[in-house]
Amino acid sequence: MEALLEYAYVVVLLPLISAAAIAAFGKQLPWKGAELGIAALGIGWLMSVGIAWQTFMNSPMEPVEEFFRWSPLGGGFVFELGMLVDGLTAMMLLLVTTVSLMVHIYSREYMKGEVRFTYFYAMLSLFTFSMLVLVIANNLLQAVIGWELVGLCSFLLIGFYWEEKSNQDAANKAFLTTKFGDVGLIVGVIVLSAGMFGLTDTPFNIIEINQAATDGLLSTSTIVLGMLLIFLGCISKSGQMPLHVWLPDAMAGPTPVSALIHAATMVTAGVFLLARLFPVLAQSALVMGVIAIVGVITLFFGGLLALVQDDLKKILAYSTISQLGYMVAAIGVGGYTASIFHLFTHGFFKALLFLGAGSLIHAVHSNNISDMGGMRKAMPHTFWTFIIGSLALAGFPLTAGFFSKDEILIAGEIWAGGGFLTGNLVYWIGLAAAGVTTFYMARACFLVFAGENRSHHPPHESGKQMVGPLMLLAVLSVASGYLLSPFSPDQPNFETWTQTPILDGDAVYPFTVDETVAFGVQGDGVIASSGSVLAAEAGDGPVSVLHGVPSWHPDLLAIVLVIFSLAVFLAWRFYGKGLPEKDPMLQMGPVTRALVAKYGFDDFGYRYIVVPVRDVLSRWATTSSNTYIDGAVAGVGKATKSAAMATYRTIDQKVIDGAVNGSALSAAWWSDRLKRIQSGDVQRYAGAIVAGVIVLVLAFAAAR
Amino acid sequence: MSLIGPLLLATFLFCVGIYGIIARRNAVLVLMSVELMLNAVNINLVAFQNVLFPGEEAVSGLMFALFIIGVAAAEVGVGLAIVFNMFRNRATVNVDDVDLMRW
Amino acid sequence: MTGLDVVFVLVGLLTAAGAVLTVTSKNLVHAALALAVTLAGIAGVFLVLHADFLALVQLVVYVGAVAVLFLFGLMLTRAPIGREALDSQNRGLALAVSGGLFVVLSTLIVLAFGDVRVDAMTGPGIDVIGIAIFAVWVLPFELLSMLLLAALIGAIVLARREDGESGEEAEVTRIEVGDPPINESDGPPAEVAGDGQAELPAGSGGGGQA
Amino acid sequence: MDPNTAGWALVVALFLPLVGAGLLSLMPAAMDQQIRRAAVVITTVAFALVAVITASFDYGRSGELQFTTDVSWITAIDARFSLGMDGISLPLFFLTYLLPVLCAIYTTKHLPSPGKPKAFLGLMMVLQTGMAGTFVAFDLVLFFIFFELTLVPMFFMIGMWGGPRRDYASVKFFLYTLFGSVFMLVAFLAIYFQAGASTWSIMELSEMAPFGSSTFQTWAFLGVFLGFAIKVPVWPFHTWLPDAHTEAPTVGSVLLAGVLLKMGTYGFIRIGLPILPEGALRFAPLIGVLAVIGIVYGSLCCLAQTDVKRLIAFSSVGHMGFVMLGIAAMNEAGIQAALFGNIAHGIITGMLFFLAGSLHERYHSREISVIGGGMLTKIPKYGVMFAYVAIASLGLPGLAGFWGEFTAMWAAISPGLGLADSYQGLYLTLVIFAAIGTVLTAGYFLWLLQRVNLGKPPERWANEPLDDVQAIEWVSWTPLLILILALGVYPRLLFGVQNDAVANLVSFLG
Repeated sequence: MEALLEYAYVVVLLPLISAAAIAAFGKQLPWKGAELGIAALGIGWLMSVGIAWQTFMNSPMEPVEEFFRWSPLGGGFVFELGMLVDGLTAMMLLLVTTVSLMVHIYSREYMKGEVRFTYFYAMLSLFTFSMLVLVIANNLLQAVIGWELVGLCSFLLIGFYWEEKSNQDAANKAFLTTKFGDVGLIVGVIVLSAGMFGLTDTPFNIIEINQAATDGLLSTSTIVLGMLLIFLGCISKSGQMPLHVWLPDAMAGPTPVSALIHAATMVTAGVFLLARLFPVLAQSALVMGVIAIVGVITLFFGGLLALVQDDLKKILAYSTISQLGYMVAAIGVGGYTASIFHLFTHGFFKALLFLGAGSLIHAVHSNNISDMGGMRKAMPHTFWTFIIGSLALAGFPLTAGFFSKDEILIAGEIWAGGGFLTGNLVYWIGLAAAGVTTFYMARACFLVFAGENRSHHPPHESGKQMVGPLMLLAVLSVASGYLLSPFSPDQPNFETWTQTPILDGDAVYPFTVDETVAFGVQGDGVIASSGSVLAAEAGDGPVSVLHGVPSWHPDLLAIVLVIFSLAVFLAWRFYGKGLPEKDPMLQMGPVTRALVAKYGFDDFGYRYIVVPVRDVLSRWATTSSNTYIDGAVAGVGKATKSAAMATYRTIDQKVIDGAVNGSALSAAWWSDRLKRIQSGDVQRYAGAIVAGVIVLVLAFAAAR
Repeated sequence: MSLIGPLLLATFLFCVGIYGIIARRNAVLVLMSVELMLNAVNINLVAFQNVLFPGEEAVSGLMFALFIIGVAAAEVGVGLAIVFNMFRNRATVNVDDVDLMRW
Repeated sequence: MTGLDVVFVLVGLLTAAGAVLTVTSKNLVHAALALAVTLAGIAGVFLVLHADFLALVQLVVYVGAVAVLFLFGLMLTRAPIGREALDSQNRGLALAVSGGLFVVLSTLIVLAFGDVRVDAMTGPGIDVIGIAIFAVWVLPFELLSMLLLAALIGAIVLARREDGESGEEAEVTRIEVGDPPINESDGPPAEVAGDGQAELPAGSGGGGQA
Repeated sequence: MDPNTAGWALVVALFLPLVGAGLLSLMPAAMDQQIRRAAVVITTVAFALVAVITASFDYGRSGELQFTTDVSWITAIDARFSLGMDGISLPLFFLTYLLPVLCAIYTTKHLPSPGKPKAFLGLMMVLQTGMAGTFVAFDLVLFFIFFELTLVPMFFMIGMWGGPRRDYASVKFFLYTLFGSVFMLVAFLAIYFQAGASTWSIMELSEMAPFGSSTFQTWAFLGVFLGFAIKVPVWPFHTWLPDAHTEAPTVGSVLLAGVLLKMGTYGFIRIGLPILPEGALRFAPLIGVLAVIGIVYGSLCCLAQTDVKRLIAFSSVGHMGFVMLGIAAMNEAGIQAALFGNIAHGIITGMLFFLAGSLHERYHSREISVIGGGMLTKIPKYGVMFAYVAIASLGLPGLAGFWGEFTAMWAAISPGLGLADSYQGLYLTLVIFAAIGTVLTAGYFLWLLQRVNLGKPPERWANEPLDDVQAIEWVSWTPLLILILALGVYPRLLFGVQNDAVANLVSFLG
């Protein structure tokens, strides 16, 4: 088993081999290439399980790092191609291969009959490879490579139905929006590596960068600038506000793609990278503050957007944005474990939800929940698994989502206890957004499964190849949470698994009160430097991002339960009996009219809590997202185009080119005048020569 | 005797030659003017031979003058041939009629 | 003021007068004769400067050969006679630059060499010159002979008529000043016609071919 | 073949195309096909010899000159016939022999009017000798002669086989580049006299440097800069490029983008930097700024283009901007990046021009609106190839374009020779704008792909029989397609070869 870690790169290479093989001769195979992808991922999945087991049982363990000195880059620096296997990598390997395998199996039935079936499988495998390159990277440059390849694959898969203009636009939008973030990522990586010059000849090495940061060898400006720029990359890739706009549009791709890319794996790349560089970003309160605030904004406003959607996939897309906001916010409040734990569990249940949605769409040939209804009887397996996924997403107690989301909220609470306002923000807004999440998921579930069938096709349950993955993912959506739950406080658990030795040192969070006050993220009081509240709250040893043995938090449990019940209840009120004549989510009247329109005690909460949230904030959020932020992106595009046109027409063609032509013309003008000197009269020439001689003679005489 | 006598005479002949070259239309006359200039130079060379190598074995000045006479003879031969050719082709020996080199 | 000076002044004046006459004479033959006088005068100047051998060469080559050559040239070119025919419009320019140059040069010469004397001595003997030519200067001398040979051949080639070419034809085919260049497309047929005329006696078959 | 003694091999390889051009000219013009085949044979033989040279090159000493020839040539001005090759020259030299083979193969089937393969291929081989000589000449006079030798054949290639505005484009190309060369020649003379009027040897001058006053360095570098910057071309000297590329025949465009532009950046690296280090240092920030303006500006211009070939030509401006940014960094990594970017751009853009040429042959137009989309449906292999090369050009990791761009930005963040102290902020800004340039690059390439590749073919083409990639095109394109991937996956192929040579060169900078 020990040797398995040394061969972790095989997991990465398998999908690459299968992608190439599918592209080369997939069409000749009986399953059109699907079997190659499934086989490669199956082997990779088995290996990942082995690796995960190995790292989990031995946790906390030293990371295994192996690399080639792949190429010199000049100046004595070297680009390594290598792998870094620790708990975090193993966790991601497990997550990516699991979801990818499920999607591979599922797609065989879902995509049956598609013209580009083989191409689809090649792309799926290629995508998996790209993501694994990023995950296993031992250096930031390799991570950037994986990151960009992931972006390309996502472009190819979103634009899978490229005959339609809207799909092309969605693909371009996704690629370009994330590419814009990549500017930040690339420059950030460059800045960080520049900080490593003189310390090492492998300036991109993640472990060395982390070590240098915690040893205080990197200057503050390097850390702040580098990490903020890298965070810009995460904002775009992980769908944080305001660069989330591409994610809902990306639902134009086939549903399995949405499950694989836009829910479970690709969008988590940003969070993963933040986790990888956590020791670096933890050096600056400013960076953490910015991350936390962006995360909080996203988790809340992103979730609101889902309220008014009719397209099931878009509801899920917005929920993804919101959940990613949780993860990012958790990083920003020091909840390293909480963040990646949520990433882990979210990957399973969001994949489950998307695949479930795919199953539904496959059955009714429509994405809209208004075209569904009553699916509970027709599609029992889909129904149960979808409900489990929804419960996990909503954070219902004892599901995986509950444990991981609570970790985040507790991390916020601890951080707040350290005196940072962002901790409070994460805690309370996180709670509120959990309610929103519950509500829209409940709305979707009710509209889809309850009431009468509104579709134009007789619904039918999907086949085994689709239901099988749903079942497995449903199990994981519940079970994965118990890796870090109060039921099993013993080690090893998820925390020890993903812990790296560097995180256990004293050097994390070196910033002092003065600094944090200056950054304006300090709340009332207590320091976080070398003593303390963090430790006191966590109840163990030195300052750490880890908070020790998981324990019950009855107060939080109570609040969560209340919010959950409230949201589900509200959703049931609106949608429990099928699609209402006028969907309240779509009746965006002013607040006063809504007040008048509702009666009774139940309406009180509706009036004072739901209506402002639903009718004002959500609309505002939708509008701002679609009109302003989206419009700004489009506007920048248009402005760029017109600027390009203008630049080309005026500056390039007239001014610059004009200057070039002008010099030629003036030469011609002068030559036309000067040529008259060439009269052809030799005697005049002779006279001119003699005159010149006279002048020269005089000049030389004068010089004497 | 004074050196400036021959020198001034040479200068005068040279300048008269220049005048002839510029002022005369007939190509043969232009050639004659060229001969004047060459001879002016010869006078100079001989005069300086006397100044620089009085009674010595070195005869560079005379040698140069001799060579110039030889070259001048060749030049007259070729020059007149060119004039004949020009006359045959264009029925004129006027240099200002031959202005193919103008723009 | 020695006797030599007096002789030099006389010879010099003769030479200068001949030169002026050469470039101002209205009659071509007079100009050529004036040139001969000038060249002879220069031979005299050489004598005064103790260059006896050179003076002889001057007489033989210039007065004997070159001047006659010029006379032949004048005869063969049937040049018209008269001031307008002989002088171009550049007389003013010519006078200005030649006069200017003379003033400048003579001033400089007087300033530089005003006090240098050439005292009486004997020039190098013919034996010295002979040794110099065939010992020290033999290579340039041989090159000069090559040059003369080349000039001889060149003059013959230039002055000789093309086969079958007569004076009248030459006048017809000459290129007038300002004529457009012959059109390329017309080139080949004209050549063919020319060749035909060259091969056949004029007037016999040329018309038929054309 | 011993790289220390086999200088003859380099000489033979260098003049083989010239001799080949002479042989071609002896063949009767009527033997159309035979001429084309003979050209393939000649270029292949030359390439085979260069392949042997490449194989026997001593990579352990890639920093030193190998295959040297150094004989007296024009003694009156101390010019020597001095050839050699180090790790910097080798890849460019190799490319100079690879591309003509592919071009000759391509020409066996495709030659624009007025035909005349003898003249066309002969010119191409003369051009080849000129380009190859530029990369191995180690004497300034010899370098200059080879550098200028390329102008004439390219002028005729554009002027005779070009598009409708070929006269304008060829004259513009010729005059513009010649204009720069004049200043370069003056600068060379100034260098020669300033260094004691005893040698033109690039290596000796580099070792002597820095010499002359600070004023001399500035003016001499300005001259060298003008000569090379127009060739590269650096913004704002780029306007000849789109015209030349648009009008040039396909093979001309390929060689122009593939090798000819590289002579400019090679000159900067081989001559400008080591011989005039102080001048280069003074100009570096300016070069950096112009480079980045070129990147952003070129990309903006691309967005406005409607002609595929012109778009690709403008993209060259942007890509060469990255190369110049690497040079402006004045450190080892920067020069590595510039050289890598050079080769990568040569392969990728050369390939794009091949594709644009074939596009024109299929659709008889290069207007995006005329093509109207749907290539992936209509001619799928061609469409995939086009997408592959376009994506390589926009700098996707794993393909050749990435390394030049990323490494250039990476190098520019900490420029060498003390620039980091005085211009830190400027260079950071440059890097950020260069990175934004990559987004714009991605933008116009994706937009281009969307308009020509995706969607359904318009009606006028729907029933038109259009050839997918033909056999001859496969043969001439496959090597480039493989190189794009190979360099992207294994950058050591270039970085490793150049490493010692670049380190050696940077040591001259002080």
